[in-house]
Amino acid sequence: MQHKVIDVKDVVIRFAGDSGDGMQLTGTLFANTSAVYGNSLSTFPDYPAEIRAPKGTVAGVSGFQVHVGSQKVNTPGDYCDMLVAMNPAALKANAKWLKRTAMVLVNEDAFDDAGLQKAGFSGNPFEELRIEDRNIIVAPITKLTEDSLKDSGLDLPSIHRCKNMFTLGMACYIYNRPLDYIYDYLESRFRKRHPEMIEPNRKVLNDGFNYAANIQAIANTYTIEPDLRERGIFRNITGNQAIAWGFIAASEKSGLPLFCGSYPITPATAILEELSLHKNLNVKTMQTEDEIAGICCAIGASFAGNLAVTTTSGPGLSLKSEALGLAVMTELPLVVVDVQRAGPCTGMPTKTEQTDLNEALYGRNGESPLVVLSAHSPAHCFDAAFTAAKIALEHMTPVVLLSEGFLGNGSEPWKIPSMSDYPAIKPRLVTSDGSKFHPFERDPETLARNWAPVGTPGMEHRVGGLEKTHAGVLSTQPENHEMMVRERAEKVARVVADIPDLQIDGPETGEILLVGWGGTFGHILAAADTLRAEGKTVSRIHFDYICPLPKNTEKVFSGFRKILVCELNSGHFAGYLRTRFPQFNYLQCNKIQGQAFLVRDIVDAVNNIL
Amino acid sequence: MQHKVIDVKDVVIRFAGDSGDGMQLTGTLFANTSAVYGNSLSTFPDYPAEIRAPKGTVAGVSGFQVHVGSQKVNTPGDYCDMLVAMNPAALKANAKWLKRTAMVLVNEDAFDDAGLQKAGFSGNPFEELRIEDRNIIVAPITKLTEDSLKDSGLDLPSIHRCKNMFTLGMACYIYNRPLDYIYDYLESRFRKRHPEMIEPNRKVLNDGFNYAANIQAIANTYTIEPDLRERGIFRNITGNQAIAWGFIAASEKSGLPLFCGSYPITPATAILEELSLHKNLNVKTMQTEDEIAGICCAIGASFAGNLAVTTTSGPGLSLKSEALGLAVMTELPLVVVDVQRAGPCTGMPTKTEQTDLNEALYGRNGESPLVVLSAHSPAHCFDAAFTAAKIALEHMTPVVLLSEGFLGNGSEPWKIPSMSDYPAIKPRLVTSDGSKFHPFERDPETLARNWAPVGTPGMEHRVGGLEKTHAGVLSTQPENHEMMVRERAEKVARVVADIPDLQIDGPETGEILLVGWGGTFGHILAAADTLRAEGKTVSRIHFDYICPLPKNTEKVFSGFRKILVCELNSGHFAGYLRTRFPQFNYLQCNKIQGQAFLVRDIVDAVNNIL
Amino acid sequence: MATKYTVKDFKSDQEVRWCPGCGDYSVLTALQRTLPKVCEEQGIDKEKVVVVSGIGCSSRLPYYMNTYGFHSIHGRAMAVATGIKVANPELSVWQVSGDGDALAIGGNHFIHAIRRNIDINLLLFNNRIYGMTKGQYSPTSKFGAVTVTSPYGTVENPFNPGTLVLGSKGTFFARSVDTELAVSEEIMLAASRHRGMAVMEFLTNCVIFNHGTHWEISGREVKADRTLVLRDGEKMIFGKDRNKGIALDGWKLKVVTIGENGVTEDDILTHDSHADNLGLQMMLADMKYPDFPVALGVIRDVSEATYEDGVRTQVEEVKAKARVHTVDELLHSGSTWELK
Amino acid sequence: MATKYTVKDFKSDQEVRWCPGCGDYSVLTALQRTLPKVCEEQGIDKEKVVVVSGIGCSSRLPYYMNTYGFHSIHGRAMAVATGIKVANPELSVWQVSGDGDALAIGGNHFIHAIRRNIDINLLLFNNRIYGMTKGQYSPTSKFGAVTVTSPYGTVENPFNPGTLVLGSKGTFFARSVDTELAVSEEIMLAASRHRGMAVMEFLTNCVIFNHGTHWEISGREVKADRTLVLRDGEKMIFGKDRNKGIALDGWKLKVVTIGENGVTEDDILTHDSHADNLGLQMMLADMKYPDFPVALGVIRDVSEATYEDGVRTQVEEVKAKARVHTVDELLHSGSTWELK
Ligand SMILES: Cc1ncc(C[n+]2csc(CCOP(=O)(O)OP(=O)(O)O)c2C)c(N)n1
Ligand SMILES: Cc1ncc(C[n+]2csc(CCOP(=O)(O)OP(=O)(O)O)c2C)c(N)n1
Ligand code: SF4
Ligand code: SF4
Ligand SMILES: [Mg+2]
Ligand SMILES: [Mg+2]
Repeated sequence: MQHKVIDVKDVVIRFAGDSGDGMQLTGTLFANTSAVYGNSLSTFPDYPAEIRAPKGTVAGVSGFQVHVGSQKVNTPGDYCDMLVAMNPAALKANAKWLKRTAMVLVNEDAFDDAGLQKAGFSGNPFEELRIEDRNIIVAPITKLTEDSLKDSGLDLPSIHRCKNMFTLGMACYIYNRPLDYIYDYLESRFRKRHPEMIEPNRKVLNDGFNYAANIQAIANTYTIEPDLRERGIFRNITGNQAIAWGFIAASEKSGLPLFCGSYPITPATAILEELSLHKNLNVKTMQTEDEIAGICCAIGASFAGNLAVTTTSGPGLSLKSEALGLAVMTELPLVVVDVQRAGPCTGMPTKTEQTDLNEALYGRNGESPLVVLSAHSPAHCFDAAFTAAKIALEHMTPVVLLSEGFLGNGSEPWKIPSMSDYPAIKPRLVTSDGSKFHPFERDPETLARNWAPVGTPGMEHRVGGLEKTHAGVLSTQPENHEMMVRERAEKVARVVADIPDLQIDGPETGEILLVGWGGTFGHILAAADTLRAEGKTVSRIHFDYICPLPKNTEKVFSGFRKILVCELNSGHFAGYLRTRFPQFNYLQCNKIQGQAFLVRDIVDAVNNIL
Repeated sequence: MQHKVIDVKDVVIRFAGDSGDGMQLTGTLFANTSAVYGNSLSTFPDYPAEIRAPKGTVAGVSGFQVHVGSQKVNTPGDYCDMLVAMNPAALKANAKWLKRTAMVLVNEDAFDDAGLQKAGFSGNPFEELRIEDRNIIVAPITKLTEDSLKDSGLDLPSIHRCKNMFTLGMACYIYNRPLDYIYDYLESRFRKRHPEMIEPNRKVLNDGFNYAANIQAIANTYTIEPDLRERGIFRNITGNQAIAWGFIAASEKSGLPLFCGSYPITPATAILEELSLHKNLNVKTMQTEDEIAGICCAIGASFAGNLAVTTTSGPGLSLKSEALGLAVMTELPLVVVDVQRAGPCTGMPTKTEQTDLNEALYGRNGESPLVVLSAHSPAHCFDAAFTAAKIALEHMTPVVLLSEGFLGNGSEPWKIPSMSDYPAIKPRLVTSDGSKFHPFERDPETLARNWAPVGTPGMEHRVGGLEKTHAGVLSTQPENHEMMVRERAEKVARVVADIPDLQIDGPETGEILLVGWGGTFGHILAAADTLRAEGKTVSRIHFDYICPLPKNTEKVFSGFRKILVCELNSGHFAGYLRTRFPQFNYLQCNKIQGQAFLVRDIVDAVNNIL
Repeated sequence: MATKYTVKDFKSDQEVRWCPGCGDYSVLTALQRTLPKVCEEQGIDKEKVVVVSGIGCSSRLPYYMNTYGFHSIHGRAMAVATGIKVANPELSVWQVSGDGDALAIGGNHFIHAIRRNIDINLLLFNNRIYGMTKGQYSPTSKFGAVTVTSPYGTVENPFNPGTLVLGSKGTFFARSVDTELAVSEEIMLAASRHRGMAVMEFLTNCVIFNHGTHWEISGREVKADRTLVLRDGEKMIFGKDRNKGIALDGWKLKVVTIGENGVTEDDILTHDSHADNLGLQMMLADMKYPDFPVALGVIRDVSEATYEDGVRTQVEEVKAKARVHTVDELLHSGSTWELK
Repeated sequence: MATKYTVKDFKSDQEVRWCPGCGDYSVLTALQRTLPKVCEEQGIDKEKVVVVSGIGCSSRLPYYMNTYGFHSIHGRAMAVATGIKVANPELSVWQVSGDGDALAIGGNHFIHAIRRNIDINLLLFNNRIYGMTKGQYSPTSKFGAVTVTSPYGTVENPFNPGTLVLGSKGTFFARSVDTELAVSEEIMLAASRHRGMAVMEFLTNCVIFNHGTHWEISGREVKADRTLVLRDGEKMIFGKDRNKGIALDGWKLKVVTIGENGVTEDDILTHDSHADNLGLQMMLADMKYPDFPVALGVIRDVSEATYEDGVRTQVEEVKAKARVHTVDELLHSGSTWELK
């Protein structure tokens, strides 16, 4: 048999193993190697719910999927071309994601009786899973790693910890990845604290690479050409990191210190963690006693003139409901980030979902309008956070920014922007002109009020949760209340002036319009591409701005016979659109499994309709 | 001039004075006298926001309006036929509610310079208010009361406290009310603790009555014939009291002890207060440290087998959001009462509104379906609470029952029902059959699960906020999650089987259908009557069941060209209907002033449309 | 460069709307009298003063102060005040809360702010009742209290705010009564000097719903015998005849009478609020009538690092060491690559 | 008529999913070993036992117990447990919470349940870290703790759960370490006998995110010198050589060595958890290494009326006096009138 090198457009690879097997790192290194090589990519880490579920069990499997393409890649991929399974449990948990043509690389040494039993196999695992027909490569990875390092002087546990490098080496051979990036990584990772680990890891990596080159089982290798369109300096970024950085950017652009008051909660915690690393950039973070304190501290910080944010996930958003109403009533700038996870209640904390939209829109007592935005990809989280802060500060309103576990933990290469390309942020700060400050007098155009933080001389005033007049005096006068209710709503509605029009991907009129918001962006885009490749004509829009909706929303909708709203919930956005533009008929494509869409889900839904 | 006795169909009287003037009592006695006489009536207390606002100021005015009719009266009335103003501030605050033909009775002694100034008058108050043309009766009520009691041996403050009885006597003369009920009241009120107060109060009442009979200024008196249709034993009941009693009734019918865990909040506190009086009827009440503890204690009590409720108002409902999700997830029976007040945030606590509907429907993270009911009159609160408890217990679901300040504080005569006319309540309690208990296995028809409270032998199981299988085992399996999400939603949807069809008031098809829910019932009904009296054909439906909606909703809507949804918010119910039945066009009639509708508001809205 | 202020500078144009005779008035007065002194002594400009409250009758106080004010939501004043102080440590932050606001719904923020030792002065208006909502019992209502929600009497122990503060690692606790204006001003001044969280409990009278609840100790006739004003360096002597005092009895306290059983002034304890005597100060805070006089004045006032200082210092240290100073630098920090 | 149970009766069929080496295992074991004794001694049937938890690694415990269990929401276990106990005072209610669950988000319910003295046994797993969310600091993390949310160290004081309990008027507080199974069982049994809220703090090890945090006092080599197991009637003696002890020093405590400076065993304090010695017990609970040994065992166990008894008694009293016994009677009570 002769080795062939086949050029492919894209591949999906899933690394899976025990929580301790280092699969997140392996996947990340493979992804970064590809990124540096110039490929487009999208990744999806799939953690277990437990910190360390029992070794070798299905519950303890940790996975990392990466989709590498020579052209723009939009999702981590539905099914995989190659699965690396470091133990039987990893195979079991992931077999259903194999393409018909997939390659499966397993660590033979882990497939002993004990291992098979822990994963719940009674016989031949490949037969039980009905994947005997796949291209299965069985390699004694543990043993080979031991051999490779027998002279290294390392103890056995340390040697075993290197076996992921063997796997990575094999994967790099199979996909013709250069190893330089990984060498660099090993250097910088170990240089300071464990220089003795550099060489062994390097060696195992190379040995894995060479082993793959030598065995018969691997018939062909693949190349994925670099994407030649994109030029510039890149970095990887997760959604959570991007949100943190977006706020820091808004802080710089507005000239205001950043204050974040939050309580840890999966999958939002990393935003607080990231922010707390950057005190050097005028950032103060407070891990508060609970979510309510988080938002209330932020509101206090806002009253004192900081750019104030609070970050959380579903259950925390619920707890913040009452205080969000306080921000609505006091008309102070505030951004609340909700990195959605599967609910209801505690639900499935490590799983993704879009089921908090209704709560973001409606989850407060009384008439409590506020701005709702969403992020559509890990890198877009940066812009979304920046914009959320800008709107909050310029329109004096709380803003809820919806992200998702899928975005927060997911990462993508990001072409580093220059801050000079970002717009100025102009907080509505005022100083005394000698007259009495009326806190709720409004800008005639935007209806935003002015902001006189505590400490501004001559501007002493009181704010609070009770209804007030423009002058800031308590009032239960019926007409005043009605006026204030309407003004607060109208103020939010007028944010529309700052919102870009929807861009239609595809023709402006036609049979079907695909509609999405948030993290389903890539999947819907890929579905549209797939459908077009199948010869269908579809158009597509994606909403980053949910409340208010872009100006041209109605016009866009009116161009289509069918509107299909795709979302990871029971139809929140579709329901919201019905309340706003009841004249259109909205079809729905929903999934509530704590999982992202498969491109297939959307394609099938469209094909069912057309 | 000769006294004439004029028979009228109905009258609206508003008693207004300083918080300390006893106007709530005066109004209540007038109302009860009329009820006992056989009239139909509706009342509306209008408290100031402060406990004791400064004496004589507009902020400190306390009012009580009563609408008395010889036929069914549905609202407290828009404008009044008679205003009793115990001081200038009371006149000022209420002048706008006078009919053109209204009589105004003022206490001359309070209209001295100091009094006028405190109320902010600079000249003649009647001119300033442009009400010189009304029938103004100026009586030196303070002086007359002093005269009446100068031999009573009471000190001056005690004498002054009797002046409301003088006013009441006058009102009773003018409207030909018998005094017996008031005599009885004075007896029972003072017999035990202050028997020395019975006679003076009686005397002042009579003197007021006689004074009115003797003065020239009162040209005519009025009679309102008793409503001859209704027979039986009656009592007065406020909405809050009725909710408390409805729960006690459900407790008796279900055979379960009642547990109420609540935190005080206006205007819901009286429910907790009322319940805490009735420990004799198997009621336990806990005033918890906050609203979250209130609902969580209730959830705990439910797990232990009690009929569990928690009562609150808007800000408290917000705080309960997360825990409501826990009740959704654990599928435990629970009723949450929200006596709505004007929001957002703290808003205007003593004012009424219907602005929590969206929060009740949508205010939780994740897919959190639950049952939403509403009460439509003070007395209906009894049935609504009973039904809410019945649904919760029989369908194993949390139920949110929406009331309003207007209902909670308002009262109406209520024909006392017999508990034998109420249906049985059958909690889904189970005992062990020896097999392992699977807590989330469902009744095939209703999808309700079974209930094995702690202490049931052999049925040990675990519930909680994480997603589980039918067997009660933790699961993050995508298909299981989707199934459970759908089943929880379907379970709520199937409550529809227990819900009566909508009854149309008026023709089943036509030009316009008036739609309402909650405490706007009487106003919409009265508006429909008014419109019919004007020669228009209108139909009307009222929703007590909001989620799920009654079976025939769609059918009813389809009979009308125009659907006008009337509510005291920005259009929550209309929006909700758009998501459910997007095929219809919903017109809106909204008011957000912290005030009930005027019948006029609705009549005008309809006339604008027709 | 704080100007000299007078009481009037701190009065707003809003009419005070508490019930006539409400104990809250006198605490307001004490605050308005103390702030000019505080500002002068500590060089604070009026616009740096902010009064934060929750919800309740007492929480209406910010409207009556001509300073920045935040009338927040029930129970959350402590958190709002914390955010303000951390955002701008220059500010002089005063919080006003009722016993319900601070200790019922707000209990968690209360103990955490104390633990963090953030420099906020908290005026806790303890009328042992919910005034605003018309007379329900509160977490400080006496055992057995009959109220609208406890028609047959409560069955739960009240908090003693003092022991709760000390148990939460509080660095400052003081107590006064609405009727003791001078003591109130004294403890407010001490609180303003204290760096860190300063809790001041004011025993206030709710004339409408809990009239006279504190009179058994604060009534004009009895107060000399039933209260003890603690002052540093002074003996813990009280009583109409100034002949009673607090002495140590093993590891407990006892009331002794000078001249009886050979007791002399030397046996009486001398107060030291600045010493870190948790056990003793706990016992002093816990003294209850009828066994003991109730302690007024500053019970504990010890010095510890404040939270906002910690935050500020850390930010400065990190800044000093940092190599990244702009967002552009941040974006290019760490691992990047170039595609040409 | 409680049957005799064995450890196995309390083990559920669910696989325990804590990290290998997690300190939580041993507390689970202690509980499973203690419950059969409790049931036998106190005549409790297994179905009367309920374990309630919040959210956190430790809060997964109910799944591993073959009893009724409620894995509620973060911070609210105390409130859920309270509702269960009030609804049915017959039940034996055990609560499990982490330091974050009980003392961060759940702090308010914690202090109020203590104040009410409701009969719940709370197992507080104090690993001084948020385990479940992967290693953020908690309200018991040491000052300066470096964690993912405090990369430059925390700047806030930790709570001492013991002083917080005592400051909240707690009637029972005990402490153990995960490695001291016998002490753990001992305090669980004592807690089960105590009527009212019993808080047991377990110093547990989080091998992943806070490995060894308690070892400076509980390590095999040092524990004899750095911990002191308190037992009623026993002298407070500790140390490898059993020659160190706790003595009174004015109103403070001090460590003394028997045989040095004329110190004899008589100078050493004798423990009495049942005495109402708030000041002393506060100081004992507050003892910290390196100045003092950390106190283990039952520090305070005093008797007071319980909340659920109060509720029950009141209901009975009201029932006994009531003239209204049915809803029909209720509806006709008070003022009614008839229209004929
Ligand atoms: C979230 C929420 N729950 C309840 C209330 C109702 N409420 C307002 S003030 C108050 C308690 C007032 O008591 P306290 O704090 O002691 O203040 P006081 O009126 O006695 O000064 C309550 C329960 C509210 N406004 N918000
Ligand atoms: C309302 C809410 N906020 C935050 C979280 C996230 N969360 C889960 S467990 C936890 C803290 C766990 O720490 P601890 O209570 O000490 O338990 P441990 O894991 O250390 O045993 C947090 C913050 C949540 N589940 N719910
Ligand atoms: S109700 Fe009580 S606390 Fe409130 S203002 Fe009146 S007297 Fe003061
Ligand atoms: S993360 Fe820590 S606390 Fe959680 S199970 Fe693992 S060792 Fe235990
Ligand atoms: Mg109070
Ligand atoms: Mg912990």
